[in-house]
Amino acid sequence: GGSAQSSNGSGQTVVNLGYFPNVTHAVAIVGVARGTFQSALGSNVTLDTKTFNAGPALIEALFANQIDIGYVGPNPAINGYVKSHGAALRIIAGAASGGALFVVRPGAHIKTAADLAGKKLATPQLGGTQDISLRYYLQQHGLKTADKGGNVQIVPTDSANILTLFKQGSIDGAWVAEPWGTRLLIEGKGQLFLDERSLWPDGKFVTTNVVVRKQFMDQHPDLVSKFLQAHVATIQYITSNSASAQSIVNSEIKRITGKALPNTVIAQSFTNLDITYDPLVSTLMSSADRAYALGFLGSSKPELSGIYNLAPLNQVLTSKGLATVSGS
Amino acid sequence: MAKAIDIFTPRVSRASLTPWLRRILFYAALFILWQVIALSGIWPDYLFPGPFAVLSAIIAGFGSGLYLQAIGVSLSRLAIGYGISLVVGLVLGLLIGRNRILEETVGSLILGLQALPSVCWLPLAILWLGLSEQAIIFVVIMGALFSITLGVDAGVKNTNPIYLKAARNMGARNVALYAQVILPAALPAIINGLKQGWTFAWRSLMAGELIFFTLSLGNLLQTGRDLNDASQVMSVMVVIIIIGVAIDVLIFGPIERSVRERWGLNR
Amino acid sequence: MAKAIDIFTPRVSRASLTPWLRRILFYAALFILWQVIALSGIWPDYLFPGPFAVLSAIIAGFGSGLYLQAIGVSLSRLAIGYGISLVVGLVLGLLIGRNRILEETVGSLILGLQALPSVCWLPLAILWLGLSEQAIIFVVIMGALFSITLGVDAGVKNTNPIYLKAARNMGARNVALYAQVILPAALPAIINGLKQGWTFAWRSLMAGELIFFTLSLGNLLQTGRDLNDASQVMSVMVVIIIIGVAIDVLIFGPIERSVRERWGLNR
Amino acid sequence: MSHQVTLSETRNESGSDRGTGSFGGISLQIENVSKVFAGRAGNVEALRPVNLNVEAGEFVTLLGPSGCGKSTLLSIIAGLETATTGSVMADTRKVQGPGTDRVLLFQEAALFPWLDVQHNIEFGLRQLGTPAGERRALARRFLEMVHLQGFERSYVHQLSGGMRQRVAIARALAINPAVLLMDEPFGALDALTRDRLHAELESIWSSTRKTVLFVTHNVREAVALGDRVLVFSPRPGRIVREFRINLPRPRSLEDHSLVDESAEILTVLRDAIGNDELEAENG
Amino acid sequence: MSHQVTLSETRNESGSDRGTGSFGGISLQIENVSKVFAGRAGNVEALRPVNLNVEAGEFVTLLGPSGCGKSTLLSIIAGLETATTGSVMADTRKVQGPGTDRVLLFQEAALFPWLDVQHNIEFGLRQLGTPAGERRALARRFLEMVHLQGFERSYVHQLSGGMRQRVAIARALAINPAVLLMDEPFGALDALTRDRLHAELESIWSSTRKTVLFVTHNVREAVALGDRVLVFSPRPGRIVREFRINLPRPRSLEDHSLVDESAEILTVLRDAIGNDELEAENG
Ligand SMILES: Nc1ncnc2c1ncn2[C@@H]1O[C@H](COP(=O)(O)OP(=O)(O)OP(=O)(O)O)[C@@H](O)[C@H]1O
Ligand SMILES: Nc1ncnc2c1ncn2[C@@H]1O[C@H](COP(=O)(O)OP(=O)(O)OP(=O)(O)O)[C@@H](O)[C@H]1O
Ligand SMILES: [Mg+2]
Ligand SMILES: [Mg+2]
Repeated sequence: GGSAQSSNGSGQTVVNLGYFPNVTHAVAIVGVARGTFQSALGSNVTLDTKTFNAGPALIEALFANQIDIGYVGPNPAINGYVKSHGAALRIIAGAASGGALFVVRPGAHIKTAADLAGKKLATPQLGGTQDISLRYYLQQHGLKTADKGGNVQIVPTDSANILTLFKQGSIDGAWVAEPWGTRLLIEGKGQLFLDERSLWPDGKFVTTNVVVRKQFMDQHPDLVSKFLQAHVATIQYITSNSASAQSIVNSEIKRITGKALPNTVIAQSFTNLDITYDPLVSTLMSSADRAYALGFLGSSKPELSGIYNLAPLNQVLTSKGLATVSGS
Repeated sequence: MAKAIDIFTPRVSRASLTPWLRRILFYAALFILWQVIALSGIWPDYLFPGPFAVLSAIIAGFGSGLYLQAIGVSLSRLAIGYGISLVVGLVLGLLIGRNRILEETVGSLILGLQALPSVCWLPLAILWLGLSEQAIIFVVIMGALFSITLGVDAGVKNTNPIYLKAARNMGARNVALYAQVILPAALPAIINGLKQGWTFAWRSLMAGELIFFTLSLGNLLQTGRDLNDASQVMSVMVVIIIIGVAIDVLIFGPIERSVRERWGLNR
Repeated sequence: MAKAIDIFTPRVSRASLTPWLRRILFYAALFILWQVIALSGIWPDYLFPGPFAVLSAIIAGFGSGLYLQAIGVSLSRLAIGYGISLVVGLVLGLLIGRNRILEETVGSLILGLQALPSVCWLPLAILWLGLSEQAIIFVVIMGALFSITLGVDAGVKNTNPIYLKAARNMGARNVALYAQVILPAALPAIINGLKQGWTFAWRSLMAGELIFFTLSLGNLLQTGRDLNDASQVMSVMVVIIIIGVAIDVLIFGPIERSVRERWGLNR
Repeated sequence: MSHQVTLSETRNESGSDRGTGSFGGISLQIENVSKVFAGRAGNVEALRPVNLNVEAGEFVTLLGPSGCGKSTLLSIIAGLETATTGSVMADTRKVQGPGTDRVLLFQEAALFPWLDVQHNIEFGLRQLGTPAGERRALARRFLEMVHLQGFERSYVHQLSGGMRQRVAIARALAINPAVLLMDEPFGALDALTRDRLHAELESIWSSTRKTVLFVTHNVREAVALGDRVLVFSPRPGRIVREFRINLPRPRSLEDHSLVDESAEILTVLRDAIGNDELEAENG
Repeated sequence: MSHQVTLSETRNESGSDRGTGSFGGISLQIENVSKVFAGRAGNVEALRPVNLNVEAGEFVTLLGPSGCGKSTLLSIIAGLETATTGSVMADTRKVQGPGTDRVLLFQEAALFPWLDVQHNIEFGLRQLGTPAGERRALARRFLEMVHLQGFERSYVHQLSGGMRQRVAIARALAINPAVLLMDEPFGALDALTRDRLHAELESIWSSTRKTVLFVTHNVREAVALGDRVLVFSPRPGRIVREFRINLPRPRSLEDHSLVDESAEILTVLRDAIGNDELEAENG
């Protein structure tokens, strides 16, 4: 593997990139597959990629100087920032928005929020993005969860289990991220209750961020800029070549995991998702606020003001003649 | 004939103090070493927290009542799952150890089954038992059962055949033969199988408790990982180790010592 | 004196055929049972695939070269990790088994350490060894090492002390004492420790291979789970079980038999 | 083979109906029993076909060189080892496995290390379903017989070699079987203890009329205890001579006619072994 | 205590410098050695303080009732068991642990089940660093001595009781120690084999002048082999009588003066034990 100090024996600088073989990480997948990152970084830089199946593992590796740049969801990014007291990482861009669906079982007869009373609902992880969204949504609609004395039961269990339970009829609905939302709809024959995008202003909320190891950013600001150029270029490519991007994503998933997803799942997931470099700062902040209000982020409100460093991104955007993104 | 037993020399009870002293010194040394490494700053504290950070996490965990509750939940699952594994594993091991046909068929599968990671059993647990306590306990059983079976089987097979001959010669048969001869003859070896099974049970419990979220050590550990909270991960690790050491000192240790005492294996 | 050895009766080689027949019948019966359950429709096939679905997943896996490659990668990690655990575990177990101070200090920790699930070691593996093969192997070692140590320790402690006395009486000391007496005397019991360690190594490997994605059995299993692909999960399970059975039949079985033959423990 | 097997045909072939009382011995018919052990590098022939009829209530002692198959023969009679050829009939039933009518007192004491002395002695009684109180009383009686009072709660490793042998004797006698198969039971005992146990054994035997097969290396012991003394050849073992001992009981080891008879048997024994060796060296 | 310990003070107290040759025996001074075993329900006093000086090259035989502490004493001299009180000096050095100058032949054969007969015999030689070829030759010689040719590759469980004992004898003799501590080595052997091994042992002893301590229950054996015969009391063991045997060697077990001497010792033995018991019953 690549080494911490980003330099291998032959004087080559190494950039360690981490991401998941997952549709929400389409930018990383396509950028790597098309060689966009490598060519932007230049020939005296080696791009070393590592793929993970969960955010905490990626943050762990970043903490251990094994990852320089990574694609992760907002929750692991916040945790990494908070736990390291701001020392370990910065968010430097967004990568995806949306892609979270609340799917219900037809037999459960859930038409309105009020119908959720007395139901059993699943989320992929206690205190995770979808879990917070569901709990906030219930709160907004005057429903109480079982652990707070109410009658809505929330079962946090991993996404694969959710699909099994959904098929079995053991749960009435689930708030999950892509591609699981689509799989619940297709394989689980579920009904879309709501697309989380409908709850956010402009239908946008952050799903994937680009984080960078703080130390790496301080040492190699130039490489970070070059990487972001490629990042933005890849996003432009995906938005204008959706079909080929989808097939690249699926063949990369197959290459990495040994197993491709059904093309329909990929295609439908893509429509539920927006690929964007905008980190949608305000949505991350309000999601964090909600999590805190629900009692998930500890006893004192986390200080997240320094988590972003969007200057390099805005520089790149400016140089490309694009609108800059907002830091708040 | 003179009386066989007298009280010629006083029993030495002082000797049992030194081991404890040594143990305490050892753990103190470990603690200090840990602290030195933590202070050296080789690794940032959010990756490798020092003992005081972990200690305060433990104290906070117990203070809030969270840990005690989690330990209670986890230990009770462990007790049920391990208890069932113990009984079934003993019977299965005794049978496989003595019956050639069972050995050649079921016995040949055991090593392969035991090698399966707990995650393999999760989907089946959910399928068969739903999101329930039973599903978690099922995973614990699938973790410990075959390990105990392996241990009992080996213990039975390695027993000196003279005991069996002597017992059959004196009319021991069937259940009596198993309960009064095969089992006690293999006991010193079986205890090791029980210890191995115990550690398997723990590991499987930690996997099984991830089937769905309930307050438990498995989920505290997982939450710690999910939140990249190294102190919480380490504090759960320390709790598991302490429970392991306590079980060894309070249960397995005395049983081993008393068995070895009988057999004359204690030095 | 008459010659001690003659060839009065022919050796029976036919006897070794029947066990195989029994085994084949047993596995055939399992296969049929599985198929019957699958066909009965109690559980939908996407949750509980039948043997043919799994078989075709296996054939597809091997056909694409994926499985063979993954097995190669996983087995080589296992071999290295288990090999290291074996050597270190043997030495550690022998020392703890014989040295009271080591037993009271390090020995008291072993059961607790072995109970720690592999996920606990993942962060430390990454911290100390990076995202590397070594990190995965480290996890395997932390899985198998203490199990082997436990087994060796128990084997040593349960050895009849007369052998040790006889050996010391004849001048055996230090390394010779360990290599020529303590180890072979405990061997029948140690082999069980090695089997337990082997299954721990597998389970830990499956966890360790999740540190990062590489083509391996661990990731095939995880991918199967992540994709809710029951046939893939089961096909990896079957592969693991087959490897386990093969190792038992090809390696542990013959060693056990030859050791028991010497000791006169075979019935 | 220069020495013919000279079995004196004085047996009561129909003696199997005798001793049907709860204590009485039973007859044994050993027909053509041979034993070959399969080994790694070939087979070891332990017993050449042995034919032997033992009357119910008879006391037969077995003498023979080390390794000639005496223990193997007792094991086969006990049903713990299967014969390569031939069969053993106990009373009128074929021996298929162990039974409490035939109890073997092993050459090595074979006590259970997980039980204390008391429970070792009680073991056989427990299998027979003897009530606990009676078991305890019986165990106490036999413990006293072998002079081990005070060691009830000791474990095997806390006993001396001779003490272990005595516990094993007590354990076997407590079962009170019809046939006692004793493999060098007094080998590790001092002269005095042995004398006493000779007397005890003889009194038990004379009052219960058990059938006893008794292996020993002590020729005078064989003569003192046996109705018949059988002498085995070196391995592969077969019976080369048989002596009927008609001395009056109780016999003393120091008795002159006993010493003379013993000396005679010893000569035969030496001769048999010596000749056999010569043969082996020549052939 | 009515019987006084009547040790005849005929020892050569300064004999420890004798026999410094490579084969020669060494002297042993056993001073005040006692042993108490701590048990579950109390302690067992195995040996009352024993005092005994053995000259270099002396052959001392030990007689005593079962369980009187003979094996315990040999173990202490071998350095395998620690004395509760007292000390043992071998030559001029205090015994602190086992050493190849003193080899104990255990009462139970204590062979290694994981080694075949050949390697069992070679074990001690291997520890001494004897080259493989020489080891093999020596093992072969001692195997022949105990008449076990052909069983080189057999494992322990494939041997009869007497054969095991003989392998153990070969294993101990192969080491060729200065002091041989033999615990009932011939107990499970037939008369003939025993006679032969007596002769072998005596010839080894007379050519190498080893110091031998030899435990037996056979009084005539004790007299036939020993320069001195020590008689122990019942447990707790102490030396109650000592006999110096001045019969010419080689001695035969059937020799008349030997038989007479044996009878005398037997009487003493009986007396000692009997009286002791009487005391226990009265006290
Ligand atoms: N399990 C076995 N496997 C192979 N050979 C065996 C086995 N048991 C006994 N033998 C062989 O059979 C022969 C007879 O053994 P057995 O124990 O019957 O002799 P024995 O007459 O009782 O001798 P001893 O007086 O020394 O006890 C010996 O040569 C021995 O090596
Ligand atoms: N490890 C032990 N623990 C407790 N008591 C023991 C132990 N070893 C021996 N003893 C006791 O010490 C006494 C002497 O035993 P020892 O073996 O020395 O007798 P011995 O003279 O060799 O007898 P034998 O002629 O029967 O072999 C016995 O009463 C025995 O019970
Ligand atoms: Mg025998
Ligand atoms: Mg003894």
